Amino acid sequence: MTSTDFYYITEIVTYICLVATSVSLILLMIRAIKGPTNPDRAVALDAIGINLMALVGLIAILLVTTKLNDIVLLIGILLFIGTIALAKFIEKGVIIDRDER
Amino acid sequence: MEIIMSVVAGVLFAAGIYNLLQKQLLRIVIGTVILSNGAHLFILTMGKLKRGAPPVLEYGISDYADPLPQALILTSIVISFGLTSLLLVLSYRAAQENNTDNMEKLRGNHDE
Amino acid sequence: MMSNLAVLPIIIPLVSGILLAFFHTKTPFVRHAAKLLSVISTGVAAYVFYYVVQNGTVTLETGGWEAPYGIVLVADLLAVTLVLTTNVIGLACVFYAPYSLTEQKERYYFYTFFFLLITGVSGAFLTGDLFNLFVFFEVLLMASYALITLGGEKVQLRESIKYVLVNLFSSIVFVTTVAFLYSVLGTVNMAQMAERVQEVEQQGILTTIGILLFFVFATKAALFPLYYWLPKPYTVPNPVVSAMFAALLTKVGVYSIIRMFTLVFIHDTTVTHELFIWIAGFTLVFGAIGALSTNNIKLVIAYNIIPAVGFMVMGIGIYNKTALSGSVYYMISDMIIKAALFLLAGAVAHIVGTSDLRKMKGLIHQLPLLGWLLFISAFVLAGVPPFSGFIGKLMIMQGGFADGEIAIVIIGLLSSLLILYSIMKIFVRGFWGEKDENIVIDRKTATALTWPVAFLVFLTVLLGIGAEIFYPVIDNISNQLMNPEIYIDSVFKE
Amino acid sequence: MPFQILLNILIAVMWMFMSESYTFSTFFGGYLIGILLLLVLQRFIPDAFYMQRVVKVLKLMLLFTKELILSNLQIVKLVYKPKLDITPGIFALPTELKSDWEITLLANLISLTPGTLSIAVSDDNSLIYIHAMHIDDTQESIQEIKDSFEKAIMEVTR
Amino acid sequence: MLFAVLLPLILTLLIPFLSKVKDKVHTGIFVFFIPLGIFIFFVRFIGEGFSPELESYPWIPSLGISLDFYLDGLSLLFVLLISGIGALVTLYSIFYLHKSEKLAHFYVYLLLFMTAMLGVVLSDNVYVLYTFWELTSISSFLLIGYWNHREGSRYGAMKSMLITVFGGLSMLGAFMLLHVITGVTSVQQMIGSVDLILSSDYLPLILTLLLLGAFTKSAQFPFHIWLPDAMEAPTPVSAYLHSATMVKAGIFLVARFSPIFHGYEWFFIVVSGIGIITLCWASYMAVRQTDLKGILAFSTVSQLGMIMAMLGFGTEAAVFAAVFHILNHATFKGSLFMIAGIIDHESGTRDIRKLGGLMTLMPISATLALFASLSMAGVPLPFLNGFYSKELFFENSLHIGDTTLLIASVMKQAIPYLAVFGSIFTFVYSMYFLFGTFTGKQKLEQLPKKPHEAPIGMLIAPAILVFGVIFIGLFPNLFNETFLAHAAEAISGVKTHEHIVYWHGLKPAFYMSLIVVAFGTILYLFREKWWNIYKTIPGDLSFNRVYNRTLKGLDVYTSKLTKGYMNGSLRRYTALIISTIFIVTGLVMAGTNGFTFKTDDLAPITLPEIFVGIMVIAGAVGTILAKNNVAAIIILGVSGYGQALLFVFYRAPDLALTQLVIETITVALLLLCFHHLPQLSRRTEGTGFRLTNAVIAVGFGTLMTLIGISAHSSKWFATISDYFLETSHDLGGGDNVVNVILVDMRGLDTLFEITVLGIAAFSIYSLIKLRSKEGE
Amino acid sequence: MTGTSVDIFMDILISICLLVGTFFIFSTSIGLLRFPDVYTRMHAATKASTLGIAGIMIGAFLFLYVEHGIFSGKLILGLLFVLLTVPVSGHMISRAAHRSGVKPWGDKVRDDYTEAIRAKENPDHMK
Ligand code: NA
Ligand code: NA
Repeated sequence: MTSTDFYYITEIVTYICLVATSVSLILLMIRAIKGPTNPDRAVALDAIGINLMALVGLIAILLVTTKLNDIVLLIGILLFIGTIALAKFIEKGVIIDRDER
Repeated sequence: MEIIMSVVAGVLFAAGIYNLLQKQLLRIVIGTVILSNGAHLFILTMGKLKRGAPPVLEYGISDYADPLPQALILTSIVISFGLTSLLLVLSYRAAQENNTDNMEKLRGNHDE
Repeated sequence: MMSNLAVLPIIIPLVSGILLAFFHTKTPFVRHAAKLLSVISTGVAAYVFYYVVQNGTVTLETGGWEAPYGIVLVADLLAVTLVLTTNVIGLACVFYAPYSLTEQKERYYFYTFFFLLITGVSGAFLTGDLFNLFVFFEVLLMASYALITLGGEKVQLRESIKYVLVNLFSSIVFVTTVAFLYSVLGTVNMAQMAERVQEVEQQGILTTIGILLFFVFATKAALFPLYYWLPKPYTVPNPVVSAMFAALLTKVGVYSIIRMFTLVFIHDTTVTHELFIWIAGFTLVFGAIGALSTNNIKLVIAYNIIPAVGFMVMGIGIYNKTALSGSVYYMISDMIIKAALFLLAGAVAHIVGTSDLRKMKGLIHQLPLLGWLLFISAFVLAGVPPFSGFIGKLMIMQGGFADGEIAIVIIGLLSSLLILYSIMKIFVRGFWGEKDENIVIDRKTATALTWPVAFLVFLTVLLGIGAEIFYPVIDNISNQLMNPEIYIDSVFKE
Repeated sequence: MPFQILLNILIAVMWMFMSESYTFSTFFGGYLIGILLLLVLQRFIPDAFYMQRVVKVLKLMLLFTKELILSNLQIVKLVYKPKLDITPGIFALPTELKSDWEITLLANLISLTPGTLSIAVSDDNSLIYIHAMHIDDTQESIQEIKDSFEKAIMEVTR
Repeated sequence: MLFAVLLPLILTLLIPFLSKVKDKVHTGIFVFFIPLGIFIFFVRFIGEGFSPELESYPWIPSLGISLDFYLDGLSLLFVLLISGIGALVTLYSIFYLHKSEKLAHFYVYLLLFMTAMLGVVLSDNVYVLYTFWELTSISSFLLIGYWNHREGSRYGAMKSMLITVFGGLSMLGAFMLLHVITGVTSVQQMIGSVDLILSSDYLPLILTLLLLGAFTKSAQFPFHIWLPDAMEAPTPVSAYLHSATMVKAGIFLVARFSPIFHGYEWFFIVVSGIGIITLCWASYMAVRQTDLKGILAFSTVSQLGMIMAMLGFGTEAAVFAAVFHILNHATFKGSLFMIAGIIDHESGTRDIRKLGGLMTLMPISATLALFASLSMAGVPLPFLNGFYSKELFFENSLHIGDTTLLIASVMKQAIPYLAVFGSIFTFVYSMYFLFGTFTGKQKLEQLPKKPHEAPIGMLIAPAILVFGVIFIGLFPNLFNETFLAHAAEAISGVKTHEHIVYWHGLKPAFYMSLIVVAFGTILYLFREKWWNIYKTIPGDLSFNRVYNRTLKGLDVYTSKLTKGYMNGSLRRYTALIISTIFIVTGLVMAGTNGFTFKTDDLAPITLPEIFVGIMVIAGAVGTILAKNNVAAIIILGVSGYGQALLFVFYRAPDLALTQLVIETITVALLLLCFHHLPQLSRRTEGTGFRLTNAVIAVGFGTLMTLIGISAHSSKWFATISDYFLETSHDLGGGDNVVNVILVDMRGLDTLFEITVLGIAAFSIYSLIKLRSKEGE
Repeated sequence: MTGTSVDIFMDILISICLLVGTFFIFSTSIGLLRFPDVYTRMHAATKASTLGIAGIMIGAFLFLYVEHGIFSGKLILGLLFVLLTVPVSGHMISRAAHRSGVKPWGDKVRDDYTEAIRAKENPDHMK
């Protein structure tokens, strides 16, 4: 085995990870849609953000580029700001915003 | 892949339109956001997808993705954002003044 | 002819708008500055018009990037004519505005929005790039959103939201269509599109995209059955805003239809242009019916926009030189007269305090000049000679008869009658009759509001009686429209 | 301490200027040099050398990493256990920590440790409400947290 | 001639100054000299050696519109009528209208009308003819609405305007068709191209459109309904426009175009048919009127019908008779109108039921009325011009040319009987008018004013006209050669030498006249016995009612229809707009085989992107399923993030960055805006609602997908992007091509994109800051 | 060549990092789906995802650095940021959930927090 073969193995592994992560993304999507409460969705959003970061990292491996690093960082920042804002909003929104009827 | 992305964009259009046809202002605004997402996806798809590197020139690489659709989308995204913001504030004010966020109640009289 | 002149009609109002934003709190200054800037802008537009008449189409490759790669501005005769008309109407509106608007609205950037609207409209006329056309559409639409909501009254907010949403939708379809065209033709430059369309063998998809694009413009132009959004929202903002909208916005739609369907999509006119004729027919009928349906004078005028557009599109659908000349002539005439009518209806509503026809009578005793201007306008609209409306309609209908499109011409004639009736109703019910002593007239305001209207109406009379003076220009325009290679050559010369 | 950090960064930036290279690695190198300089000049600086505290922070981080891995494993175990083997509940943890900083840190650390998740802090900062996967082990958890994290934080901050 | 036509127009500009002196001098006195001058100018053309003249001035030559004035016998006849009667009417008006009225308006309108009418009869260019034609309608509208504080005036003005402009527009249609077919705009040149016209497929259409113009203007059945209501105009106007001149414009039009159509049998059928029906119906209806001017109005309609019918007969003799009657009608009807005006002026009413026995109080008027009425009735007396033309009418009704069509032959048989029928009622209403006013019992107590004879000045004009009645009656052949024959020649193309005699011998026409007198007398005497018939005919079937209902219907139904679909519902509007685009574009796509599908140039399909695509879709659809707003917003954000990820996949990092930022801000804004608004409406959509939404949405989405796929499958050209990649570094000075495109190559886009943002910002600011008072 | 063995070692290391990270990320999702209420889900989200993101970020960092000599500090920065913020986010959301009235799942629920709030709102019914 040469390193090139291993290089391909890395690529295959990356690809597998990519697929798994995108599947996981869909699972989270289900949670985001199903809720049933908005905090549930916020949690899902949080996790989706993490998954997005992971995906971009994986794509960066596949494309062998650093041009996506900004995106990773940005997602991290936005995710934090977004979650905090969302949490604040949910907390202050006195109405219990449940789905039942 | 372009076929699939066309379908995705089409579904975005459908979902956007469905929301556009709702009664509640918020849903309508959401509809416009989805619609513009669909449009942007279409623009991207209409260049060729996934060929070459990101269009940032680098020594030794000669194959790049089509930069023009990206530039057009960037322009369009920014414009859409401006529109959405205005629309949001407008809906907020309209709902506030008329004391309803139900567009079906915002019909008005023919002759007034 | 390559010259920076092509960009001036866009830049001057843009700079004006930005400048005026800085001084927005100094209302008296801004008012006068706006008038001055408007005069300058009109002067420049007139010069560019003159220059193009003398020297032929002027193009400008912006940023020095050669066409079709960069954005090219194409000041052909049609574009500069419309730009000039736009500025002239703007001139009338800017003199009308101070008397019609509250100082509050003037303070909140009215003049900025006003100039940016003109920027967008001029840009839309001048650009030779389809995506750039989209951008200019957005500029003018955004300015129009700003103007239509300015003031934030209950009804205004309610109606403008409909206006915004429908236009937003059509903008989204617009940009998507640009993408489709880019995919098929590999370019967004209109001249190159025109060239390439000629070389295409399988044209079905082009026709389809063309129709989609047509609907985008048809929504803006308020054609049947897409005009629903227009009438009501046009009555809610200040009349000066309505006047600008009526004169300019729908016409940008019509202009775009003319441009795209004489330059690019001329490969299958049996489908496209025949469809236009049908649509024009329904537009004429339903628009005229709408105009008869109400007692709100502003709404009557607003509905009248629709059949006028029907006429223009009828000319495009007939697609011969005579009819196109007619469409262009009618468009110019209609821009002016619609602005005049909205200013007029606005003046009446402002002075009387209502736009409900049932609450007016005998106004001729107090507002004789306005009354007679309305009277003349009715005939301009109906296309009665010797006013400008006649010349346009005559050429359109002659073109129609020449091509055997009998039914549409007859519909056109009948709708003219209904249009006349709708305006005459205002004259007879509102202006004739016993003097209403309850109405107290502020002479100064009334006079100030009347002159811009008189100016515009005078122009339409001039356009009619002096048609021979303007005809060579129109003839030249339709000649260019019927021969797209002239446009293409002016973009890719030498 | 902030003064020292600032100084350190300044040194790093100076280093970048001097070596005319503006990359992260140059900065990093400059920073190391700064630490060295500060170490040498320790006694001229009124405050205690901040690296000492950094070491404590590192210790805390190590602890935290260990707990993190453990908690990750635990939660994965719960996730894949065919039967949902949890008895969740909320309990209150009394804490001696006072400043907002400390409390926040503690709350965050709690969240990253196995089976617990901080939900809220009482208004007087004396209690941290914690959601536990196994409410039955409450007492254990409290003790664990107090022994490990609370102590470690106090070491860093006091 | 141009000067003659424009003279009245020029004077209108002076009227405002002239009317300044109205306290001293009646404005009408200045005006009087205009028609008089024109009359004198043209009267010198009368003579045996007259030959047509053409005068041309360019106006809009590019469109074939030029001021061509053509003076032939026909136009001469009309010019003299217009100026002659015009002068008399002006004279009459000086006494009729008091100085306190708005005389400036009145005379401006009147002069406008004179110009218009002269223009109509003199123009050889069809478009100029049309211009003047509409101007007659407009000035007529203004004159009818002269006393516009009266409801009736406004109603009558609008009615006449609508009907005559309708006719005008359809006439314009005919003109345009003629222009397109012949390529010329001159009537005389069109007559030269008669073969082209007669062989055109559009011939029936042209005839219909042209005749609609003529019939509406000349108040032919069933368009006659505007004329009685036009009687709201001041009496001089009725005498002038609505009896002597404007209503004859339709006659003129038919006459003018007769040379083109007279070989076309349908011309005969329609023109004669409508003419004779008009004659019968209007004369029948005239008897029912109670207003003096109403009787005269219907009388005018019926006389116009008679002239029209004769033009339709088309024989040279009939045409001559028509011309002769145009002249005669102007004399007796003009004078009768003026007398009706005098009665109104002096007694304060025109209601014949309140009038009676005025002969003793107004002897001169009564005498004038006597002659004029008897002439109108066609009483066989040798000094009444009306008798001569009536006799010619009967004569010609018996000698209609050969016919080939069945319907034409049937008509040919029926016309003489109808002619007699109409004439009987003509006789009846003439007697009714005359005796009802001047004889019988005086009912002075019912009159607003105490009647007495009119001032002498007011009597001059009718007296002159009655003098004309008698003069022509005594010398019926005086103008034949010099004047009428030229007119007839212009119509029929043949110079006719008709010699009019009082006694023809015992010919059918004579018996017809006898029958008319006999039956007319009987019907008049026993009128009370049969008047009830009007309750069944026309009964409810009045054409006025049709008109009123139509207008009412226009008001009501346009309103109903428009309110029906323009209901202000945004949902309705967008649904309709989107469905239309979907259906039509879909049909076009299907019809042009627009769908193409090629798979040879596609990127490989990879799973992660599909999953992310599914996520984006799920998010978009999820916003619909989400029951609460916050959920919808969150899900929207997720979908937008997914989209950003797609951008990452497809090598668009800049896009992804922008998308992420903007999506986040959008979500935040959405939350913010709707946080401040309580959730007011609960969602209560039914299945139908959702189904409609779904159908439209899915339809449009599918369409866009299909077009997208086809567009992608139809990449026929190299894109211009290659150029950007090649030149970005060297010419654009940057390696990030997207950035170079944005800031340099398409910098204009970016500049205005920023402008859009700027406007949005200012607008948002003013939306938030500037609030109306009413909201608070 | 020694370089090769180092490369192979690095490749394996990277692959392990990625796989481990992905495993934890995937587990997060499963947890989010499986767990019964927002608090328990929060456990999954705050815990498993940290290790997950760490695995992938480190993997990506190593890959770019080792294989291609690209030093992408932003990846590490992003990772650190996430490690710092995830628990904060979790805390914020669960507090919000609790305050907006989401009840914890379970048969025999002990909920000190709710009781404390109740006690504060109605001092009379204090235990
Ligand atoms: Na528009
Ligand atoms: Na055609």
